[in-house]
This record gives sequence, C-alpha cells and structure tokens, in this order.
Amino acid sequence: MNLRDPAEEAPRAGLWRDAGRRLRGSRAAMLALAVIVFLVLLALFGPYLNPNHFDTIDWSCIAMPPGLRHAHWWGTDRLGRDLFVRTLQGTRISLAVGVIATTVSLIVGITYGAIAGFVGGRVDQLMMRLIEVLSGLPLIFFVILLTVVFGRSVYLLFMAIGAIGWLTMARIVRGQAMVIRGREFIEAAAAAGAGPGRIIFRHVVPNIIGPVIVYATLTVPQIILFESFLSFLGLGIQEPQASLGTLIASGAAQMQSAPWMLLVPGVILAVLLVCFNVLGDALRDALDPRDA
Amino acid sequence: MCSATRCATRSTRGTPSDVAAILSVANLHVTYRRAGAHIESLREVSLDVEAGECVGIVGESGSGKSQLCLAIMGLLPADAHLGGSIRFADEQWLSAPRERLERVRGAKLAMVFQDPLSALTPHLKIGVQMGEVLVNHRGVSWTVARAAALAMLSRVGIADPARCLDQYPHQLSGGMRQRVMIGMGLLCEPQLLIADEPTTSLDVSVQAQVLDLLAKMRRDFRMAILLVSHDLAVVAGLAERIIVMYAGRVVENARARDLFDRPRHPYTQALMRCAPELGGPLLARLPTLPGQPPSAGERLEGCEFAPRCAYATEHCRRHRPALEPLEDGRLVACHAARPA
Amino acid sequence: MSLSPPDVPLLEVRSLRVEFDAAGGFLRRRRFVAVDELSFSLCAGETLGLVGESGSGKSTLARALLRLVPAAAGEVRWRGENLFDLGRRAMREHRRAMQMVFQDALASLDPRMTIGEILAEPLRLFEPRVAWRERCLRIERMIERVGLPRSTSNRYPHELSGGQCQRVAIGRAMMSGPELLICDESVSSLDVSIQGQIVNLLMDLQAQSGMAMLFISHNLAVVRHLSRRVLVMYGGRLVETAAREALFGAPLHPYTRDLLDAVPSIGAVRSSVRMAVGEAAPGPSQTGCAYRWRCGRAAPICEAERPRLENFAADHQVACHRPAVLGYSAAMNAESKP
Amino acid sequence: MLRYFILRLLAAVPTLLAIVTISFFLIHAVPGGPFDQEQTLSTQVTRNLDAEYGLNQPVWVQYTRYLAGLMHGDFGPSFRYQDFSVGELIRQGLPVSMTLGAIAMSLALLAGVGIGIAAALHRQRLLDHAAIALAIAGVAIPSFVLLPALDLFFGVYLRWLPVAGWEPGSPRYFVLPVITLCLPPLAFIARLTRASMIEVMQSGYVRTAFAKGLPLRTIVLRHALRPALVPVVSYLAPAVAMTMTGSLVVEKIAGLPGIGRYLVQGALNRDYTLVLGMVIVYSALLILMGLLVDLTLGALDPRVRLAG
Repeated sequence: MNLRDPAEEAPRAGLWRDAGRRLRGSRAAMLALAVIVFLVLLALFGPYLNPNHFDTIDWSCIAMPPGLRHAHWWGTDRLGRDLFVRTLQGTRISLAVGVIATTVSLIVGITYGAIAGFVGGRVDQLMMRLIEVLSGLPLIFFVILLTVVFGRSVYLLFMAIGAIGWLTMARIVRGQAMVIRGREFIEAAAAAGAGPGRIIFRHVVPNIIGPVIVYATLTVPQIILFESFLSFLGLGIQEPQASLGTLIASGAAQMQSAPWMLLVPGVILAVLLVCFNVLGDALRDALDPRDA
Repeated sequence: MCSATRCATRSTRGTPSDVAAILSVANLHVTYRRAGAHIESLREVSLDVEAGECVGIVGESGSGKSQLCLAIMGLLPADAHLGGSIRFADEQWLSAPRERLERVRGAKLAMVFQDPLSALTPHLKIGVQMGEVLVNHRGVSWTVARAAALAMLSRVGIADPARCLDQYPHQLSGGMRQRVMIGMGLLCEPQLLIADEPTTSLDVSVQAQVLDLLAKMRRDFRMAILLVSHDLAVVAGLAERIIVMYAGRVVENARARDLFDRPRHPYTQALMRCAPELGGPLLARLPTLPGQPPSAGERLEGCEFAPRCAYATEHCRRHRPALEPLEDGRLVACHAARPA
Repeated sequence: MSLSPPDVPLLEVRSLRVEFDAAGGFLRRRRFVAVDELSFSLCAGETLGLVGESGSGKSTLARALLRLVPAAAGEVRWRGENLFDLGRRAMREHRRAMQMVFQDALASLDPRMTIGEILAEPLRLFEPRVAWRERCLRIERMIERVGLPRSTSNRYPHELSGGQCQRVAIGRAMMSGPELLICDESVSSLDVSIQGQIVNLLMDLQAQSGMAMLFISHNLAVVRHLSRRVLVMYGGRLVETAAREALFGAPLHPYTRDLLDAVPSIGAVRSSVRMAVGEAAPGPSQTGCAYRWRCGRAAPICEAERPRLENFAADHQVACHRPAVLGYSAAMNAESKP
Repeated sequence: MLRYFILRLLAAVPTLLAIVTISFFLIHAVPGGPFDQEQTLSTQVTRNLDAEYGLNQPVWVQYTRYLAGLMHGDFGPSFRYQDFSVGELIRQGLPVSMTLGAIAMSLALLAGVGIGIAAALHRQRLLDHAAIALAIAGVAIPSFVLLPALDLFFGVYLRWLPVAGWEPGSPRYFVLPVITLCLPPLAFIARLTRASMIEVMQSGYVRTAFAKGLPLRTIVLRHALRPALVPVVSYLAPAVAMTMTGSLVVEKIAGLPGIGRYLVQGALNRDYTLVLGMVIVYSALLILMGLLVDLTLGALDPRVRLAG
C-alpha cells in the first residue's frame, strides 16, 4: 500500500534531516564529535590499558615526568600515582557528572518552562517571579549547602546541581513555548478542535526540542567546568578518587616543580570543553533554518 | 525609434549608442552556488530604461524581479555570481569600484523597498535617516539637510512634516512610511528610482495614494522609474513599457498599451486572464493557469513555461525560444508568437 | 434577487464586541476595541464576503466567531445556540462543524508533521474510533479531492509550494465535514495564477458539500466572484452590508466607494483618488463616524453622532449620515442586468 | 522615566526580601553551626557563644532580629572573623573585587564587541575563524587553569609580572587576574555580538542604508550597532553582578584581598551573617544591573516601552 499510517512514523521533520546533513558537512563539528567519542572510549577502557591502578602508590616513581619509556606514560604525581589512569578516571567522573546533571536540569527545565510558557497569564507571572528570585541567589551558595547535605554521594550531589541548574533551561523553554504559542499553526490546531494537552505534546514540544537539545549540548561542558571548579575548591570528589578538577587543583599547586601535573588534566579538560562547545555551536547553526 | 528594438539590437554589442538610455542591462546572469547546486536566479536578462521613462516589471514570486533590482543596485549577497553587463549613466556598473557605487547609490540611483517598516532603521528618527542622505552625498550640514528633509516630507504629502521628522518609523502608518521611503529616495533628485513592490504591503486605498504620489514625483523630478510588481494592474496606470518575467527570464517586453491590447506571450495572456477585474463579467469559475512555476535550481531544456503552456509543442520543450522582436517592435520569447 | 433567510440561520452574530489590552497604559489598563456592535447572520450553504482594510477587525472577528479570542460582549449563535455559553469541551465538539483556513498556509501547518499526519489530526480528534485503514483511505481521498499528488502525504509542509500548502490547509479543514468554512485572507498571499486555482477549489468543494462560507479578503474582485452577500468593515464596525449586485453596482457608504475606486485596474487608467492625506488610525473612535477623517462627504453631524447601521433598501444596510443615494436605482438596474 | 526607575526600585524590595528569607532559612536548615568545628571549645563554651550570638533562640526569632538589624543597615557580626562585623568585611573587600571586576568587564565589553563586529564583517574568513577560536577558548579554559598558566609564563619564566600578591596603588598586580577574569565574558560577548551583527547586517534597514550609498563605517556604527548590542546588554546584568562580587578562584590564586572567598568560606563555616551579607550584596547588584540593562534596552530601541 502506498500510504503508510502517518502515526507509525516518528516526527522526523525535514528540518532534522537538513540539520543532520549540515552537521555532517561541518568539518569542525565532526572532528569535535570524533574527539569526544575517542575521549569517552578512552575514559571507559583506557585505564585497563595501563597496568597501574588509580590509587596505587608507586614509591619508585614520585613526581615522574611523562614519557613512554616507563609505565607511567603521562607521568606521576607527588605520591607516585599514575597520571594516565588518574586522568582518565577523572575524565570518566567528569563526563558522568556532566551527563547526569544535564539530564536532571533538562527534565525539570522542560516541565517548568513548558507549563509557564504555554499556560501563560498569572501562572506564568508567578513561576517567572520564582525563577527571578532563585537566580538572584548565587548558585555557589546552594551548591555549598548541598555538598554539606549530599557530600557522601557524588552522583546524588550532581543530580542536585542539575536540579538547580535548570533555571536557564526553563527560561529558554518558556521563551520558545511562548514563541510557538503565537505561531499560526498552533492557532490552526486550536481552531481545528485540538485540546490544550494535544497542542502541548503534539505541536509545541516537538517544535521546541531543537533549541533545547542545543542548549543541553552546551550545558554538559558548563557542568563539567562547574564540577572541576568545585573539586578545585575541595568541595567535589574526595581523595583518593579524582576528577579533572581535583587533579588540576593539585597540579596548580605544583606548577613550578612539576608542570605536567597541571598540564595533563588541564589539556584534557580544555579539549573536552572545546569539543563540546564546538559541537553545540555547530548544532545550533545546523538547526537554524535561516542560515541555509 | 522604439526603445524595445533598440534594446534588442544593442544587447549583443553592449556599447552605448544612445545617451538617452540611463540604464542598460544586457544579458545579465545571476547564479548562486548553494548546497552543491547551481541556482540561477536571473538568466539572459536584457532591458533598457530611458531617461524619464517608467518601466514596469511584472512577474510572479520567484520570477527574479527583486533579484534584478538588487543586481542593478549592486546589493546582491556576496555569494552571487554575476555575468553580463549593467550600464548606468553610461558607466559600466558591474565592475565599478565600491567607492564609486557608494557615491552613485542614493544620489543618482535610489530604491524604494517593499516593506517600509523593515526597510527603515527602527532606532533612528526619520529626520536622521533622511538627513544622512544629504549629509553623505552633498556634504551639507545637518541643519541644511534637516530643512531639505522637511521640505521633501511636505512634497510627498506628509501632513505634519516637522513632527514626522522627530518620529520613529514604528510611530507612522504604513502609507506614511512608504511616503517617507519615497521622499528619502528623491532627496538627491535621482535619475532612476527603483520601486520594488512599493505597494504590496499596503491596503488598496493607501496603494492608490502611493501610486499617485509616484506618478506626481516622476513628473516633478523628471526621473525614470523602474516599477516592480506582481500585479499587472498596479503598473498599468504608470508604466509606459512593461517587461514580463518568468523563471528568471524576460518573456515579453512591450509598450504598455500594446501589451494590454494584445499580449503575445502565453504567460502574459494567462496573467491578464487570471487577475479578476472588478468590472469584468461574473464567471462561474475563475480562469486559472494550471501547474506551478519551476522551482529555483530546476533547469529545463526548452522553454521554462512549456509545462504550463496550452500551446506548447514538442519543439517548445526541446528548444528554448530567444527573446526576439516582433513586427510591432515588442520583444517576445515564444515560438508560437513569432510569425511563421 | 434577494435572499430570504430561513427561520433559524446557521450562524447569527449579535452586537459582538472584542477588546484587547492596548500596549502601554501605566496603572490603568487601556482597552483597544477591535470589533464593536457587529451583527450579521449567515444561512446554511451561503457565501458571505467580508472586506475591509488591515486593522479593520476582519481577522479578529473570524477568531472571535471560533472563540479563539474572547469576546467582550454580544453573542454568536450557532443554529440558535449561543457559543459563548458552551463549556470548553462542548465548544470543541462544535469545532467539527466550523473550520477555518488561514492566510499564511505554510505558517498554519505544523512544520514537524507530514501532510498525512496533518490531515489525520481532525480524524483523530473527532472520530478517534476510525480504523487506520479507513483513515488512510480517507486521507488519500482528501488529498486527491484538493488536487494534490498522492505522494504528498509523506512530505513536509516546507517541501511544498504556497498554493499546495493552501490546498493542504483546505483539506485539513474539510476532513471533519464542516458546515461553515471561514477563509481568512486565504488567497491573498498567493500569486494570481495560483489564486484562481484555490478560489475554484473552494467553490467546487462548496458545491459538493453544501457548506456555508465566510470569505474574508481585501481583494474586492475575488470577493465579488465568490460571495452572494458582502459585509464591509471599517474601524471594527460594519459600515455597509448588501447583496453583491447592490454593493458593487451602487455602493452607498463613502468608504465602500473609495475602496472600489482605489482598486487598480488594467482596463482603465485610474482616476486620482480623493482620499485625504492624513490617514487617521482606523481604530474605532469614541464618538462620531470613524471614517469622517478620510471621508470626502463628511459634515458636522458625522463628528457629533455615530451613524447606525440602517436599512436603506431590501437587503442593503448602511451606516452613514450622508449615503450616496443619488442614482441608486439606475445603478442597481445596470449592475443586475448582465 | 524617573517614575519608572523608582517603581522598579520599590518592586525590588520584595524580591530582595524573598531572597534574604530563602537564604536565611536554607542556611539555618543545614546541619551544623558556626562553632561546631572548633573542637578545642568545650560544649559549655559553645553553648555560651551560641547564647551570646542568639543562636539558641528559635529560628524565626533570629530571623526577625536579623531583619530588624538590616533595617538599620546592620549586617550583624561575623561569627568567624570575630573582631569584625560583616559590614566591615564587605567594606574592606568590596572595593578590591569591584575594581577588578569593573576593569575586567569594561575590557571584555570593549574588546568583545570589537572582535564580534570584525568577525561578523569578515564572515567565513581568517579573522572570523580566529575570533571563533578565541571565543571557544575563552569559554572552555577554566580560570583555575588559565591563571596558573599565565603566572607560570609571565611570572615565573619571563618574570615580567608578579605571580601573586597585592599592593594598594600598584596596577601590576592586577594585570594577570584581570586578563583571567575578562576572558570568559569577552569570549561570550564576542560570540553574541558576532551572531547578532550577522543577523542585523542582513536586515532590511541595513540594505536600505547600503542603497542610500552610505559608507560601511556609518552603516555599522549608526544603523547596525545599536540593535546588534541588544543581546549583549541583556547578558551583561548577571555577568557584571557575578564578576563584581569577586571570583573566589582568581582572588585565591592571586592572593587578592577581595570578597570572593567570603561566600564560600562563610557557607562552609556556617558564618550565617557573612553569607547573608554576601547574598544581599550579590542580589542587590544583580537587581540594580537588571534595572540598568532595561533602561539601556529602552535607549537602544525606541519601540521598547518601559511599563511598570
């Protein structure tokens, strides 16, 4: 039969196909994606390539510079722990944290923003007031309080951070929902007899998912950076566990005597952040239909 | 001598043989390369505009009218490839340096855009936007420029010109904005005013006023006008010569009276038939032109209009008709229109 | 020929008033009256034309009829039942019978849905129990009915041309078998060659289904072809209503005359228009006739007193203190002859 | 205009009050107190201290007392820096942080807008790619990597500038911290300016300006710049508030006596009054900046109407 049931087909609009094609056409984005995939794989499997364990202390190799002649390819720290394994271990944690917190902020932000933006009126006013008050508070203040409460579990902590980091996401979703609400096809759907639930889930949400995904791609590096920042302050991951932030913090203290301790995790972090940002930017460009 | 024939004979040579033509476009091509495909927005366009003449350009959306205007103004986007020649005031215009373009644009060659709200800078007062034209081209002081702008606003029929000078575009009505646009174009007394769909975004009543204004200004300033519209009726009252475009090509170029009396290209005929007239007979069904115009980037071997043409033959689908003069001096690109 | 309405018209609008919050206004909210004291009725199968310039409240009226914008006062009766009394759910049931086609077809179609999905939506809403095979069949039939190739159902709105999008929008409106179709400037943004196709399609569909139409347009020539009766709006109010022959042959209101005069024509070189230069905002004024600023016939009474819509002849009403009555019957005869 | 300003300031009072209230109860809800970590203190001493600072009373009593103090401009005593009141601590540190932040933000704004415009006008060319690379680097290199790296290079190897420290009146100590502080906002501003400039340059009125024969410089400065700055200005409110209240990392690494550390340390030590004082400074600055931004937006675009 010529005609497939329209319902069986997922909404993969032409826009998405175009965006995918444009994204593939961007060399920078593809390179960034390749590097991210490589780093993820390296973080997952890399530690098994090296005989050392992340908290094993090698007394014979204290503060050894990087080199391929010995087993510590990226050098060791002041305690003789292998930096290759520790850095990858730290990357693993940083990535996990970024993804967890982003997911949580995505869920909270979309729900909150879509309700505020679509319902509008007094509800919207009230909900936005709350966001205004919350963003008047320094984020770090919450986070420090949370570290005290959730200090034991790193992942719980970062779910909590995601639960605070949704403010911007909610604003974006609300703004998009309000734009979409004013579009003629929403009015057409209402005129055709669709109820509010159907309009939100069949018409509004599929149309705002683009900017939301873009923002999510850009949130992951922000959270990774934030985690590093917290760890740098000594609020995040506890020894002997390592994250990129703790490694950089201890490296910064030794930068004169052992600069590689700063450079190795620093470069990995910077590369990771650059790649996420490039990918997010490219995604945003690809999804912008005006930029044909 | 009729301007149409001159255009045909000159387009091949491209040398200025007649000083009366202030604008002379010959064999103009505009191509874009986007997403790997070549998109031709203008193909082999040739036309002349004499000093003081009003030429109407008519065609549906996507026929290349606006592209032509922008090409003449030198305002096409950077990725446009242009071929052929545009001569303005006996000067090769396509290869002119940027400084030269800047000196002539706005002074001898002015343009009025379709949507005056988006064509006026939202954060600048009308006085500044008009005054800067004179300050820039004539080097006069702002006080002088402001006085000239004031005089111009009352000429284009703004009721309270002094107040208008200190207003922002969003505070004016659509008709007033278009009057401001026209006045702004006329400040330096240009030789040619290009009006790209100047009335499309306006109501019928305001449209009539703006068309009247254009006619009056043309008399006052003795300038040539290139009036672009998708509506034959809009150009009918003003233009002496009408050029019909289809799919980036000129398909007919004739004196207005000849064209309306006896349209020769099947597309022109269809356009005239399709536009319902207030005074016309009441019909059970409106006359239509079947099919769709070719999309951008689509390249046909023969005549672009053949798929929608009632008279199309196999010959039409194979060979593209050239724009050639008929006995009465008009130019038509159609195999069927040519005398056997 | 005069149309004698049956006892209960399909749609009856009584002194409808729509207001919006005006921009600005500091502590006190200012209200902008978009539609005021508007009354008319529409019979089953009839086509009513509605003309007026932008800002005259045409689109607001259309949206108020479908309760897409709230009305401040008045009532809209559908087969005698006031729509404003209905609950949301009951209103949604009624939408099945009254559908709308918008001006910008592309914008009125959800960009993330295929044409098939768009056409399926009314069926899902109003006949959720239809089996999908049957649903596909009906979508396929509708696609053919509005003159699109079958393959269209798997494509997205942005892949279609303006005329094709408008066909889809009309198809969507027709899916639920409406008794009233409101066309809000549905052909205005289309090229002339496509305009005729869409108008003919609408006329064909109406002939097949017997639905009524409210055809809103600023294009007088198209309205003249489609509608048997025409309403003219200015500043949110009706200024003239008449049967087609009377309105186009012997317009009474100065605004209607100016509007007709302003239409450019290929045939005649247009006479210069006499409209005043300072265009007052076409919003309703508090007192007097809203058109007096632009009216060539304005007199002191026009400023003092607002004219009411009054019967002038059978099926011809006008809201003007000084209507152009001279030679009315002669003009009427001339127009109704051919 | 003045009326709008005053109304907005009045509207800020409840917002600020809500922020103070939330913060107050949040920090009191967290387990632990200011004197818990001092293991040298006996329970009796701790109890006495609690009594002295009123910490043994119900939270809402403490709350009303704190608010009453605030009414008189009294932020209360610091629990940790026991010889100082919170007001004194902020008065001492704020000028350092604000000077640093103000210099950094001005630099970021000037350079960012300039780079953004240049990149937009040279789209897809070398200058543009370089600007994008800088923008991404600015966002991606954390300050706690950048500042040590700069210290290492300019301080340790080249010995041009001091690695850390602070000497009133000597701008040499400011250079590296300012560079570190201004890079992220600079990068962001450049990126925002570039994007909006590209969009504005494609708008109808810029095309009109070209059609009028205006030179490019006039078009950019007179017609395009103001609308292109709208997103930049909107971004400035949180960025300025954030930067002016001091960066903990930069001040810590560079050893500057700003207020950046107080928030974090205060929260860690349950120095209730210090934290609340910092929250008030931060949110007041944020609200004030928000108001200034709205006024600027009104000046940038006459269509924006300021309504209470």
